Amino acid sequence: MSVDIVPTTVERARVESPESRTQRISTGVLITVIGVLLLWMAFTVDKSGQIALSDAFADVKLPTLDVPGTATVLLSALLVLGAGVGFITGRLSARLRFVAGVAAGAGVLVGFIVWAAASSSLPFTLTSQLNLTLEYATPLLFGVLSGVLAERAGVVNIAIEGMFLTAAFAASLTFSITHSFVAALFAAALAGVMMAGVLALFTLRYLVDHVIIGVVINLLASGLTGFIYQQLVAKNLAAYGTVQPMQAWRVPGLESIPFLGPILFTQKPLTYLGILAVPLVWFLLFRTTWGLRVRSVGEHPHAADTVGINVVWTKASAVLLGGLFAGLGGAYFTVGSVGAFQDNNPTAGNGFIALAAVIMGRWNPVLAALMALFFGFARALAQTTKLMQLPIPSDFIEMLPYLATIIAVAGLVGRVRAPAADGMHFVKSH
Amino acid sequence: AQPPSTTTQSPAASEATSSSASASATESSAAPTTDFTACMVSDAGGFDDKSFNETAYAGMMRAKDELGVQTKQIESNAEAEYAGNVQSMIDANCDIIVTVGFALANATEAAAKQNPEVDFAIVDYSSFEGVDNAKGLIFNTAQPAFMAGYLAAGMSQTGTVGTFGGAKYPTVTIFMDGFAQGISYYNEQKGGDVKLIGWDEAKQDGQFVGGNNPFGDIPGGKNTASTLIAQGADIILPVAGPAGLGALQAAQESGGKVNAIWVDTDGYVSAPEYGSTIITSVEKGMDVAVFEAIKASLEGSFSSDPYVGTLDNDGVSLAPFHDFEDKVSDELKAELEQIKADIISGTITITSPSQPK
Amino acid sequence: MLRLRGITKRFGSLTANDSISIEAVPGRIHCLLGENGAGKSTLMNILFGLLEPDEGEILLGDKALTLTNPKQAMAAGIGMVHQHFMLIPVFTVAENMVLGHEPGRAGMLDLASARALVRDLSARYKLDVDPDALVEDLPVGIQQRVEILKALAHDATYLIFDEPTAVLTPQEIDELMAVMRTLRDEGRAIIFITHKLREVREVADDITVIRRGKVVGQAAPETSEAELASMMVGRAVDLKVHKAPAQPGDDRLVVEDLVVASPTGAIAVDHLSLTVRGGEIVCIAGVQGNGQTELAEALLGTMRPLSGRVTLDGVDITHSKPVDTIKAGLGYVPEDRHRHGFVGEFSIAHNLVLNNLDEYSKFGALDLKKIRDNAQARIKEFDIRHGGSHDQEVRSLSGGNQQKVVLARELSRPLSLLIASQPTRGVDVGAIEFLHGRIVEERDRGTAVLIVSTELEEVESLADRIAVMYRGRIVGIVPPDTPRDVLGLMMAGVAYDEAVATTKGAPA
Amino acid sequence: MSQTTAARPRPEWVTTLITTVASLILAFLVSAVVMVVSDAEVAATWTYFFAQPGDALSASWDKISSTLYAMYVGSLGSWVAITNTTAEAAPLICAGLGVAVAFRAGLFNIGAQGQAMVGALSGAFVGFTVTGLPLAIHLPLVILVGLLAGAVWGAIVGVLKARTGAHEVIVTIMMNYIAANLLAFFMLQKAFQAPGRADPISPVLEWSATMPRIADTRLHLGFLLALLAAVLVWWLLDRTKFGIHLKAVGLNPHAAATAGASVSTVTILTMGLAGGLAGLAGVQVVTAPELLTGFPPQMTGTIIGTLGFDAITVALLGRSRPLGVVLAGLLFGALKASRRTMVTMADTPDKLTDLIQALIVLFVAAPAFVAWLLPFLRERKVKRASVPIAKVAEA
Ligand SMILES: Nc1ncnc2c1ncn2[C@@H]1O[C@H](COP(=O)(O)OP(=O)(O)OP(=O)(O)O)[C@@H](O)[C@H]1O
Ligand SMILES: Nc1ncnc2c1ncn2[C@@H]1O[C@H](COP(=O)(O)OP(=O)(O)OP(=O)(O)O)[C@@H](O)[C@H]1O
Ligand SMILES: [Mg+2]
Ligand SMILES: [Mg+2]
Repeated sequence: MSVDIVPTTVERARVESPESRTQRISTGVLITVIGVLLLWMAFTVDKSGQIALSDAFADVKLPTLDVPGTATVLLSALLVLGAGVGFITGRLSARLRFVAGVAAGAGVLVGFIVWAAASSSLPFTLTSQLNLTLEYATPLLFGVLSGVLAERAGVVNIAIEGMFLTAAFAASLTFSITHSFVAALFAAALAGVMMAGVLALFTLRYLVDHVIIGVVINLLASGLTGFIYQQLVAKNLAAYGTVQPMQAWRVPGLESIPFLGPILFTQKPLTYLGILAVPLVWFLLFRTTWGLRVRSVGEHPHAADTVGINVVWTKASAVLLGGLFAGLGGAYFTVGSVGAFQDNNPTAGNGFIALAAVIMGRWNPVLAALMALFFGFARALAQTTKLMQLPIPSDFIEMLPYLATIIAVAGLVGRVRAPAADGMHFVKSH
Repeated sequence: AQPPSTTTQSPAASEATSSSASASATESSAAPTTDFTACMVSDAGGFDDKSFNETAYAGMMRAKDELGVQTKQIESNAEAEYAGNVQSMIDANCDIIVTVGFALANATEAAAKQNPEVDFAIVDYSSFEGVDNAKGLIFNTAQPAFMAGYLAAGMSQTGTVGTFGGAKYPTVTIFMDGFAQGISYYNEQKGGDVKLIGWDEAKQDGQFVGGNNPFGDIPGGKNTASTLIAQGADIILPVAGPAGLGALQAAQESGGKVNAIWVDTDGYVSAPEYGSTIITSVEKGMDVAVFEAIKASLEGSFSSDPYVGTLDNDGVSLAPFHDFEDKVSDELKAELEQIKADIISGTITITSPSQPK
Repeated sequence: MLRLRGITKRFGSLTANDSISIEAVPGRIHCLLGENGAGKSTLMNILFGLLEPDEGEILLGDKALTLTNPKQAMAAGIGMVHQHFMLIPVFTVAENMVLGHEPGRAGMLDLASARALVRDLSARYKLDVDPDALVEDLPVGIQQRVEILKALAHDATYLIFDEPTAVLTPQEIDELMAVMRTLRDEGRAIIFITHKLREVREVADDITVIRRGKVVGQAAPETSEAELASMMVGRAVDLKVHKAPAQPGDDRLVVEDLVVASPTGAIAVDHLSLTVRGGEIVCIAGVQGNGQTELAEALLGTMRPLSGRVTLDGVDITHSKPVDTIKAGLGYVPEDRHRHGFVGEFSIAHNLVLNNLDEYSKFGALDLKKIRDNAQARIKEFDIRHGGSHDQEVRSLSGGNQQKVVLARELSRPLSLLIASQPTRGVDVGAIEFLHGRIVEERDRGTAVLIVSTELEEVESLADRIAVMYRGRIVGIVPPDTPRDVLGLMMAGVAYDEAVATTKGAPA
Repeated sequence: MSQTTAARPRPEWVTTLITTVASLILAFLVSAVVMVVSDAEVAATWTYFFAQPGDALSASWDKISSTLYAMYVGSLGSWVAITNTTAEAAPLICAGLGVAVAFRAGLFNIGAQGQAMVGALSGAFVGFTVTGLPLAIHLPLVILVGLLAGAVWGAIVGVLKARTGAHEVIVTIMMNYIAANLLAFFMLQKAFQAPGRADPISPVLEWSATMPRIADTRLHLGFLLALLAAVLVWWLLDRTKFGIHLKAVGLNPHAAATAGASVSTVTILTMGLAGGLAGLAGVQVVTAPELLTGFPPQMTGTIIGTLGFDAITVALLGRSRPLGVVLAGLLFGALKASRRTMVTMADTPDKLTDLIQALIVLFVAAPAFVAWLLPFLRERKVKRASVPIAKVAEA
């Protein structure tokens, strides 16, 4: 019997590679720059900031917090600066660095919000901010799940936008005819699945480039919905274009919890569904046989093939399930929030933002959902603070979510590793 | 870029416009009695914008029904299409071409100069100097908005009222200026302290839906209204076209705590599903102006003098209170009548940089 | 007994298998021999249900099997270790092991029993693996172990091993041979594919030789290596490299205390020092994954060293980018030619000048005529076999010819240092003869030559000095005539003296 | 003898040509079906098809033929119509080249929209603020400024990608939004507004900053510039070292790096180039004179329309090859030019062109699908002389 001299795993000294060093330092510089900015902002305010914990018309009124302006912003700035310097010097262990990152994030948020409140005669309305976050994030949550499912199976999904649009239209049309939310959601899901079917058919069966087919689906969705809207719906709005949007559903009992009730338990059914779908998809992907197979075909389809997995159908099933979620997300743009379909690009690029969240969330449903929430939060922050007459032109405040995203991907997320066979075609051959 | 104004479509008009919204050039089916053709070019919003393109369109439809003229129309999808679209209407042998929106001014002016035999009218833009076949149709909406401001200040329970616009265009901010001055006037007269959020008259800056599609973004309008409501505004004046519908939804969801004042047309008629939240509307009679321009052209009495809608000539007005008839006190009603008279007589002067000169 | 009868498989006009019949008998090891592209893997893929034959049948006992899917093959008691790893790098060993046959109820994944399965199997066959390790973190030898366990997981009676030894150390190969013998003695049938004739002679009970898709004969295990080689290729092959003794000149490449980390931060090259003189060939021997790749990339400049110093002819190139090291006279044949060697979609002509474009440009514009002339000359010189024109895409060439394109590019300009990693991997015997000759010629021109290879045969026949690398360090520098056992132990990290002592103590 | 000729496989370009033509025809056919089905009046005639088939057929035929005729009139029907097509095509070609160049380097540039916006804004600004220059100086200056602005906007993405690894798809999407907001902001600044107006609309560009045109047509210098840009891009990609490196980075970045190309430099320069081309497209939009007015449309916040997204389609249809982009740009330019007549002459919603565009790209991209739909296009089964090389993922 020979001696076992080969170690089972490679254990080698780990050091910081030049790549991660560059990454760490650029992150540090970025955080420091933001810290310096906050520091300067601290001295532009001369009064305290008011943070309202409940909306003006809430049933239960909570007190409005009075936060010292300069002091709080200054403190946040120092926190952020500390974290930035910590990154730059490289003195922090990996775990401490994570803590510092989180602290910097919190510092930026608190600092900015207090600065905004202190710069304005109006209070910062926290409840409304968080409510809006969910409002913006709901369709993104669904979109993100659609992206994660398809891409985990190795199919690049830039067609989320097209799925949204078709589903939004289908939901609006169906509701106008049937006056039933269930029917509308069903139609939306079906529309999403059909668009996903086109994606699956052309990438898996006809081996068309995933990006091309994605762009085509988006264009097709816009052409089809637009044309049918003009030909059919617009000619009889009463019959095909009247929708009473979904109302919030209060979770009995829980809705009266102060602060949390009006945020977490007074939402549209679709929002609850979106939030619940995230752990569901996580569970499907990481705790079921199907999920293991989906991930395997996205990483190494040939390996999956050699153990007898039907690669094409596994991929297709993931893409189609993704289509179902995208369909529900699409419904949010019409029956879920504002009513009838309007022929003016109602999905407004949300599909692309969902795609960005998928990448930022490293193809993990939970992380990607958090990114969707982050994005919703940033947009909500722009919305909430626009009203407060800050000394920044409102067009710049509106850039906030997009700038924040760029900073996040450039500074914090960096290089990400997609599923290894993402975008590749599978041809049975060995 | 799509100027102000809002929804609107009376049920009757909606019958008429039902075929409208198709982006199509429809030959009138209502047996035209003359071969006079009236034509219209929309701006980037399109005729189905439930907003001012659609209101202007309704004016042309009325001309079709009442005067028996033939009609044609074309939608613009982007700025770069304006000139070409106006050209295509000239090619279609129109007798009068109505262009909707300030952005079409240059194209309209050039077309008018090159085609002296055709009449032109442009909504939201004054007449061109030295061009005698083009008529500007403009509206001093600051006047009824002033009344609306006074009314809102008088009706507010919280002492805070709000407004927001689609985008910061003069045709939008003129409403907001008038509204703001109406509130100030109320505070002055009654020693009140009603606050306006969403528009800072002095800085000429405020709350706008913004984005790529400011007048069509209903969720944007709703969220904008929500932030105003969160700050305590209980009466909201959305000046954002269909995006303003979002504000009506937000008001409706408040369960009667928040109400709205609509603009452009009588919202109680054009958006009846939200009637219970609409106190009144600041009406901008684009349909009337367009109708009158077409009629004048048909009858040969067309002139290039600009049409300026005012309280005096009923080109702009404050709509009836409908469901709020009983909730507005008689005293307030009387004061509003007085204000109207004072504005017409010049006793009250409204200043707004966006006002037609 | 499992029999393949008259199997024919065509890919377009290429007949990969031409009416092949072989059988797998329980209790025997059947070796399949054949040069690259002979059709061995194709035949095995048919047997495993991955490909469907155009003609012929598969018989289990006397029942005909229709295999359209590996599932059916596995159900029939067939297991396979594939030539290329069929493992999912980001999955754990346990996940890889159960993929496709996951334990658990109602679609739930039961990882606990997957882990138990791994532990059971590794205890049973004495192949130790950690069920929770991520496959990508494992050295290739262990990954191969996982593959073997995967094939054994279903208690297969018929086992196919398609070139499992290509990535193993001599010790690991011995270990595998032992496992194979155990399996045979348990009464299983094994089909074993390898290019290493030594192994064939060691374990085979039956030998079948395939050439160009046809069975060309059977051989007994006692047949000599030279005989087997000529059966495979169809002509006599000279397996020896002929070269004069080296005439080493001045130090050209000097590496001092070099440290290189992989992007994940693992130290791949650990304070390594090495000198290569002009006119000599230094071979770096070692098991794949011991820092050879990183060393080569750091010398080229695609990886940034953390510390240390590299000079080429006295010029510091430690932090130079590839564009500069190439200008300084570095010729580089990468280990993974598909990934690093060429752009498959580019023509032969363009690939031949890819790293030397300035030479082939006039005022910023490419000199197409010069590029064409160069292509014609190189194609002739290196006997690059192509489908008709130098405009052909390189990806449509066979592996051996692709490698010739890369070598032709590097050897067609004056060099001070040639680094070649696995220069003949996957190249057929005839081409190896030629390429080795060219490398020796380059040495004789006074170029410093550094060869990285995991093939001991190649190392032995090319090297003037052998540097054995283990975990990022040079374990020792030894002469080319060092015994294989000693090299094998050194490749596992044992120092030279100790290795000599061990092999003396326990003669193999 | 004839037997052997029949067995010879078709040259590749013939196959490509056949499938492309078939795709175009199919796209129009499918659109025609959608047109008939969704038109309530025409669809109604089909409900009594069996009673009076003539009605359904003639109604459908009227609908289809009038639309096709209108499209012909709008895009090719007259000299002016043809120049309308070229005028619509010019910015599509430029922006399409921007997307295509990035594609060739393996970068998915969704940002042509934003790049064109900044190009248009800065070009227009120089066009209406700078006065008194002769055309020979002013116009090139406008073009240069717009091109540079677009290039900078694109290069930012390249730098972020090269330095931090930020995914270009995310960054370009975000840069589009930022450009739109910037544009909205600037259009509200006095310096950008027409004198005496507070509307977000710019002054008319100086005469000297307008593309010269052939009188009474829309054929202007910009179209020639677009063709020139295509030739330059072709030359750069196929005839220069940079082009080889760019394509190598797109096809196999590892091999490119090993061969001495700097992947980050190539990424930055390519995104700069892509942005510059999209910026040029933006300049085209704001400097191309209108038939009616003789001067370009005034700058506004949404003047770019959906140019940047159409550009992606153009690049995809053109297979990222300069010649392909020119042809695809002309085709889509013709479709765009025909929108107006479709509405005024045939009462067909102009959204139909979106549908046709999508279908064309779909069919062209999926030759296997077209062959399945139209089996007679398939080559007769012959033993191929050459082995087809399918792209097989290396295990
Ligand atoms: N899917 C396929 N399509 C076309 N040709 C193929 C395909 N698979 C294999 N071939 C070709 O068939 C021939 C036989 O290949 P095979 O992999 O069976 O060879 P092999 O004997 O296993 O060689 P090696 O020793 O290199 O592993 C080769 O020329 C190969 O290129
Ligand atoms: N998937 C495939 N499809 C079509 N033809 C192929 C395929 N793979 C290989 N070929 C063709 O088969 C022939 C042999 O290729 P192959 O790569 O197997 O050669 P080889 O000498 O065995 O090289 P290697 O040892 O690297 O596999 C070549 O002409 C090649 O073009
Ligand atoms: Mg082979
Ligand atoms: Mg093989």
